[in-house]
Amino acid sequence: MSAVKKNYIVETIRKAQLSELLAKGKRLDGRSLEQYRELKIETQLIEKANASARVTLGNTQVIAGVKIATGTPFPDTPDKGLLIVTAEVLPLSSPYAEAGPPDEDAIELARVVDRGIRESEMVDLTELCIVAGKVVVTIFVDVSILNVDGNLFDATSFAVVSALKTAKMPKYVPDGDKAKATGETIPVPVKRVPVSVTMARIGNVLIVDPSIEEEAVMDARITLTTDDDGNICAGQKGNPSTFTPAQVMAAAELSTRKGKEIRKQIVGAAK
Amino acid sequence: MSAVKKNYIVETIRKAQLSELLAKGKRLDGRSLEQYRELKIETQLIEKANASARVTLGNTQVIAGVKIATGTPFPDTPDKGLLIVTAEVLPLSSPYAEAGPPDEDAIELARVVDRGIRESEMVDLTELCIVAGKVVVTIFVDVSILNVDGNLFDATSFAVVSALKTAKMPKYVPDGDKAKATGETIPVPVKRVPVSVTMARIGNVLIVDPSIEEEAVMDARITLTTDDDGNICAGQKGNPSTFTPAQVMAAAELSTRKGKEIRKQIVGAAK
Amino acid sequence: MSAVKKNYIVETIRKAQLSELLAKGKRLDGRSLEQYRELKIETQLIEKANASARVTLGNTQVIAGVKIATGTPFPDTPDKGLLIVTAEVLPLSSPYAEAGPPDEDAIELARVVDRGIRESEMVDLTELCIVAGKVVVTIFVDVSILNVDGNLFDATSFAVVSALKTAKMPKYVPDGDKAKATGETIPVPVKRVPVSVTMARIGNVLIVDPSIEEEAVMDARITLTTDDDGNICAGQKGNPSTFTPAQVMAAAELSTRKGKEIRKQIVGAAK
Amino acid sequence: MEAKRKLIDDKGKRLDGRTWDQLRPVKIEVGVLKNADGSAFIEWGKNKIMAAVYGPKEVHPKHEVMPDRAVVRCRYHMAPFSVDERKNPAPSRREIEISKVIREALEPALVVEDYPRTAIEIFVEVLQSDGGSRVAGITAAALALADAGINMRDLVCGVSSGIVDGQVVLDLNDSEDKEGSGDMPVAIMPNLGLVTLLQIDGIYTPDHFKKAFELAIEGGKRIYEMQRQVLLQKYFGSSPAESTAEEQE
Amino acid sequence: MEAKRKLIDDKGKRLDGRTWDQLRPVKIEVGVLKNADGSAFIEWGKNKIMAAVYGPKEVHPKHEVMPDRAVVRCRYHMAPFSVDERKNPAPSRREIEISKVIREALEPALVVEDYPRTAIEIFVEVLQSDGGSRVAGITAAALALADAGINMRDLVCGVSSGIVDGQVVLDLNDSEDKEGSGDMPVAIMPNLGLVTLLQIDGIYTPDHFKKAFELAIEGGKRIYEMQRQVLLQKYFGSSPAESTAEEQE
Amino acid sequence: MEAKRKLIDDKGKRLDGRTWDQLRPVKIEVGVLKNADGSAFIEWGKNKIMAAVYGPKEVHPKHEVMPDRAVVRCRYHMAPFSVDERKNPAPSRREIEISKVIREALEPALVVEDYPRTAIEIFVEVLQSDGGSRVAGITAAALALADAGINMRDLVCGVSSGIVDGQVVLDLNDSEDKEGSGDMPVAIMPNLGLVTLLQIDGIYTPDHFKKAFELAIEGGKRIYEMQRQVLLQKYFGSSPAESTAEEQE
Repeated sequence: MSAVKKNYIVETIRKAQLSELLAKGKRLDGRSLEQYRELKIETQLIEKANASARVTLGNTQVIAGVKIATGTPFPDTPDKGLLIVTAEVLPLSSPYAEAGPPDEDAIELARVVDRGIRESEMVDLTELCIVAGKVVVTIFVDVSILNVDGNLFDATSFAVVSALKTAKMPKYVPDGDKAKATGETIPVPVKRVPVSVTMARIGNVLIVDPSIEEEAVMDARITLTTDDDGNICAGQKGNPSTFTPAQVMAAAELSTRKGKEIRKQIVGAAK
Repeated sequence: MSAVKKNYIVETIRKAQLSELLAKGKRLDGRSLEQYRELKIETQLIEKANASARVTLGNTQVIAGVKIATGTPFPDTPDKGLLIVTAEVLPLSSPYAEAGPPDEDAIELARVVDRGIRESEMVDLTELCIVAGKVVVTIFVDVSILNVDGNLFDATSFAVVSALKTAKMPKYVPDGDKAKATGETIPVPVKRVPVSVTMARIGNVLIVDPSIEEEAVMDARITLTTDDDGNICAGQKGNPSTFTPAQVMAAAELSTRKGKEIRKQIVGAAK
Repeated sequence: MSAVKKNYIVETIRKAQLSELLAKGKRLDGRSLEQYRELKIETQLIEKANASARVTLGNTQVIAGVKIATGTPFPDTPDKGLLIVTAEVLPLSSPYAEAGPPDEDAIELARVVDRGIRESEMVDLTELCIVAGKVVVTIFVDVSILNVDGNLFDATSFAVVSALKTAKMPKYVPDGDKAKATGETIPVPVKRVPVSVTMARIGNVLIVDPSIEEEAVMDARITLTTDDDGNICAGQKGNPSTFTPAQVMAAAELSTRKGKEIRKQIVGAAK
Repeated sequence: MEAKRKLIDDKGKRLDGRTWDQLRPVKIEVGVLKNADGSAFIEWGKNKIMAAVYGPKEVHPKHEVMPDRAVVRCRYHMAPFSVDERKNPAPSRREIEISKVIREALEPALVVEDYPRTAIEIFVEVLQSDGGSRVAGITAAALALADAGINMRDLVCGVSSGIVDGQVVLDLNDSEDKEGSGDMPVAIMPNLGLVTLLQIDGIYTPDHFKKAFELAIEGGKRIYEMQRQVLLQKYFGSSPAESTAEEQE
Repeated sequence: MEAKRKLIDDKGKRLDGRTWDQLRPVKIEVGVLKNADGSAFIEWGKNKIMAAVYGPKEVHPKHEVMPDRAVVRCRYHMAPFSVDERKNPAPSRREIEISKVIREALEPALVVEDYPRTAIEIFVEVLQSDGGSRVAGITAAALALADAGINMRDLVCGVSSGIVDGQVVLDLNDSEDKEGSGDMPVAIMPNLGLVTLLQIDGIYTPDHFKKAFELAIEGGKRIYEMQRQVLLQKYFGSSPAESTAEEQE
Repeated sequence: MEAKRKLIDDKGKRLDGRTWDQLRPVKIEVGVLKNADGSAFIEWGKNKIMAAVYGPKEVHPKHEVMPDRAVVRCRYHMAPFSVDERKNPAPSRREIEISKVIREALEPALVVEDYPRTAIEIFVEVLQSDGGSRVAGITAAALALADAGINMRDLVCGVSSGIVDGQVVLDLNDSEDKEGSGDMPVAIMPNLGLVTLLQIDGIYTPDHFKKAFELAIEGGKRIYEMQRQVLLQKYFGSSPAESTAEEQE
């Protein structure tokens, strides 16, 4: 994020040190190349939200809150509810973060996480239709980044998915052209559990879950989201650098593999 | 306001000079500690507004205009009209004021004045309901600060209260779910006359109606608003400094006493 | 526009050189005082728009696009459609243009062009009324400035007028309080062809269609728009300088004369 | 749709009783704000406008400094309560354009070369708006500049002319501006005989154009006479500082 | 329109079972964020608030540097999911005002002269909001400042009092704040006996005012005792870093 | 709700008559804007996109200067009339994200070390939008960079592939993008064989993913051939400057 300020000399030294280690299959913090940092998922912290989840990934800490209301559908999808994901890198999360409207990094973060969820068809938006073209259920998932320590993409995605998986919403029925709440509460119609896996290329080596030190020296980044069936449903290459086609295919395979492991943890936490 | 730029050396000398005077119960401009500057209130200057008032307090000059229309009530107060107070410290009012959206000082000013009026229940908002939950009377009171010379809080409050006290509005009756103007004009339902009294602590001395020179060196500020019955209905401590509990209690007593005097002047001007 | 950055020394030399030439009735690029640069008008480039026109005036290049929809009329003109002109000086158009909301130059540009069209009654806005007070046709004409080389006022105006002259819109009929499209397409009701003529005063000489070099040294600018009958229907003096009354009258005569020539070209291009 | 009402009656009287070439009442006070370096308050018809000037003063931001002259800035702004429907306090596109044309109307009169590396800031605050607020604002701002002691080549004064019920008239009020068929605000430097602001709206035959333009210039000179009186009374007069000029026709 | 519900029952119990002078449960952790120089997380009733401090650090923009002291900045912000209706993430006028009063409540405790030419930045992020979020935020932020090692004259702690069903009560929750007739947040430097924040809403007779003000000060001292325990446990205690203080009454 | 229409017919023809691996018509002109240091105009299907480059130029604001390389900036923007419903001219979140990925797709090709302490600015203005506007923009912008004489390691070219009616297809148009089940824009440096942009939307089995990715790379190489022809004709050809390449399949 904007929360990473570059210092070229330190970076060059760091990168040499890191590359040496990586050549031996090791990382600064002792992890293997394909190992995530410790992942902790806590749900139902915010009673006033329809759902919430705090994700701690190493020292990266984010919290997602879900708010559900009724709204008007988009004209080109009159029979679908709305799902809106936002992310704010709070100024308390890093010495380099600044208050103000989201910058391009925060916008990319929210949009990539949103696409992973939307394209996987995690939430059946047609079940959120109350009166086609008139009123639908609107789900806001807002994420506050509390501490930046690398890999905000995955931490944010895990928080959003975990929150949605536990979210309850009022049951609405049509009342003419409007919505009426029945008083009942039902789960949000979750069909799948997409998992975001972010990888960094440093030299010729691909690692998962880059820490902030690794992000500072990485060449390129790739985030791939996979669904329960091992399909790829969203992806984004980042950073002003490149991948070989073979690296992309390796990343695809790696994301599917790691995705399976993490999905179990998310599903476990959402119980 | 932002309109006060600090110069430390000048300030220190000024403060010493002022403190010496204050110890003798005197002020730079010859006033006693509990004395306001000359207060002038003119109403009905702006024919296109539903009411208006220009307040001159020493060299501080502000003008308030009232505009009344119909609007939609807030969901949590479906049977109450809306009263919205804004303040703009115009760039022509001071060499330090700048054009642009209101800064934290202007926002605090408008909100403190607004609370004084709202909490005193000066205007009976339930009488502004036309059709509950659908349409209510909306009263905008916008204040333009024309010349900054200290104690904007009181000058602004006096202008808003004086304008509201003289405001006339169209009479509306329900017409289905909408409002229909009958053509008649009625007064805004004013029940009380809240009076804001702003005091400054300089050293151990409490003074009322600080001038801009006094504001530049004051330690802490407190604004207390009292109603016709001598109750305190709003208050705000300002500045990065402190009061002893005894000073707060003294300020409460002083605000009630000065409030009575000024109320007479406001009521007189509104005739 | 903001796209002109001044360099005083270069300007002074340039101005001396230019004034010498102008005294002989000549211009830097070989034109006569009352001669426009080559004008090229292309229409129907943007299939997704209701109309479009690209105008090339020397090296100045602008493109206008028309979008038509239904909207709500203004309360004080319930029986008139809306016509909204905007202009954006794209950052790719000049080394001095900057991305961001329109500055005072871009706002003046759009408003002067808009007035030329509105005041000439080019489009009969009453024919755009569908249900008085409820729903009317709204015409947006957005202009993107692609290359700045002087006289944006005329290039923009020619593009807007040419686009409107070729614009087709859906036919709407009332459907209760709403609009229903019949499926037919009809021309926008164009009644006149206003032509903007911009002149610059450099010393005592009046020239038409100033290039960017001429704008950099000109004293004052005047834009006059005339209609098919030779009436003046809009005007704007620009730049912090002056005209004598006689110069204004000469400009009025010149604008009518040049307006006739250019009107033929616009009408020709719109066929 | 509905028939337009007549704005000039059979006897040539306008809605407010004026003849075609008569100005509305004008009242001007100079030096009305304490903090500003110069200020003036004008009431012109229903217009109530405060103008103030700060400067010459330091330029912020620094990169806008001009080495050989003063930077001139201008803000024309309408109070939320100045018009019939409450106005959003944020500057509209109209206010931004008018700020620019007012600046360009006043700057020719300022000897900006006398104040290199400084800024001169002009504020025009419309407390109540009627027809012709921009020319009223220019008229007041020119006095505020003089009151601030800025070196000037001439005063600047202005008035609108226009077309109402097919006739050329002077100094349109709000209804005439909105319901008439042409509005032409003009500002001049009266002693130098130069036009510093000209805007034209509406449809003018060449003949109407000439007549309206000349009428506005002539009217501007009458406004100048009032400006002159106000300054004389303020700086040399026996009457108090808040001396006023009321038009007598 | 509709009859107001009773907020205090016949036995003097409030909706959440508390007596008139009882605090809601409070739980505090210090040092919870890795990047911040100091941080604290407070749960107070349903309030869940994260406070963090960065500084002393370089001042940006440079022209805001103060030669003889630190600049203190504060941002109070509510997460979109922190309230019943989703909140727009852009700062509201209310958040801007509260940011200011929190800064002015904390700054008196900071020895800003010890840090010339630097900035101290205080962030209060409300993850869930209940009555009294500003005093809870001040209480947490004071601990974050201490955790950051900033020199302080005293801690700052706060609590609201108010009027509910005609009675003076301590520490209003959300319903009491909204449905009650008075809310008075107060912050103090407990050892110095000085008031650093005071806001008053509602209608207070002189007698009620005195009683409510004194109750808030007395309640503030109880909050201070919890702050002290948390710091003791964090820096000298045997219990782990995330030691907490739970109120026992 | 409603049944989806078929996007590929029984004979394997797409709505616009293309086969699964066929590109839409592409037409490119280089050097079309006078002020820009480099420019290119591309028509690709219904896309009409202007790209322009300014630089190397001075960096503003100064604190963004990089001592050992050029700063690269990029703005992707859509004209209000470029889409079916008029678009607000302010940059949307989508445009901000695409500006970033385009910059990151082009920067690897630039020898930024050759231009320390400067800025290179890339503008992509979509005058009419169709499927694949970001890859069309990258293709045009790479030519504008070459036209500006910026040192480059390779050109950059791009094309989308995707899934339509369960089949992998090349170069989705607007309907295929919106109604299909997957869209994968890819940009490459064709001579170096490196991927500089990759975005994936939709659901891809591992097999579909491989096939679509390889198809996009192969398609990119065909786009590169057109870029090469345009540059050859522009700089060495006998045909006029506005030489064009029209795809022949």
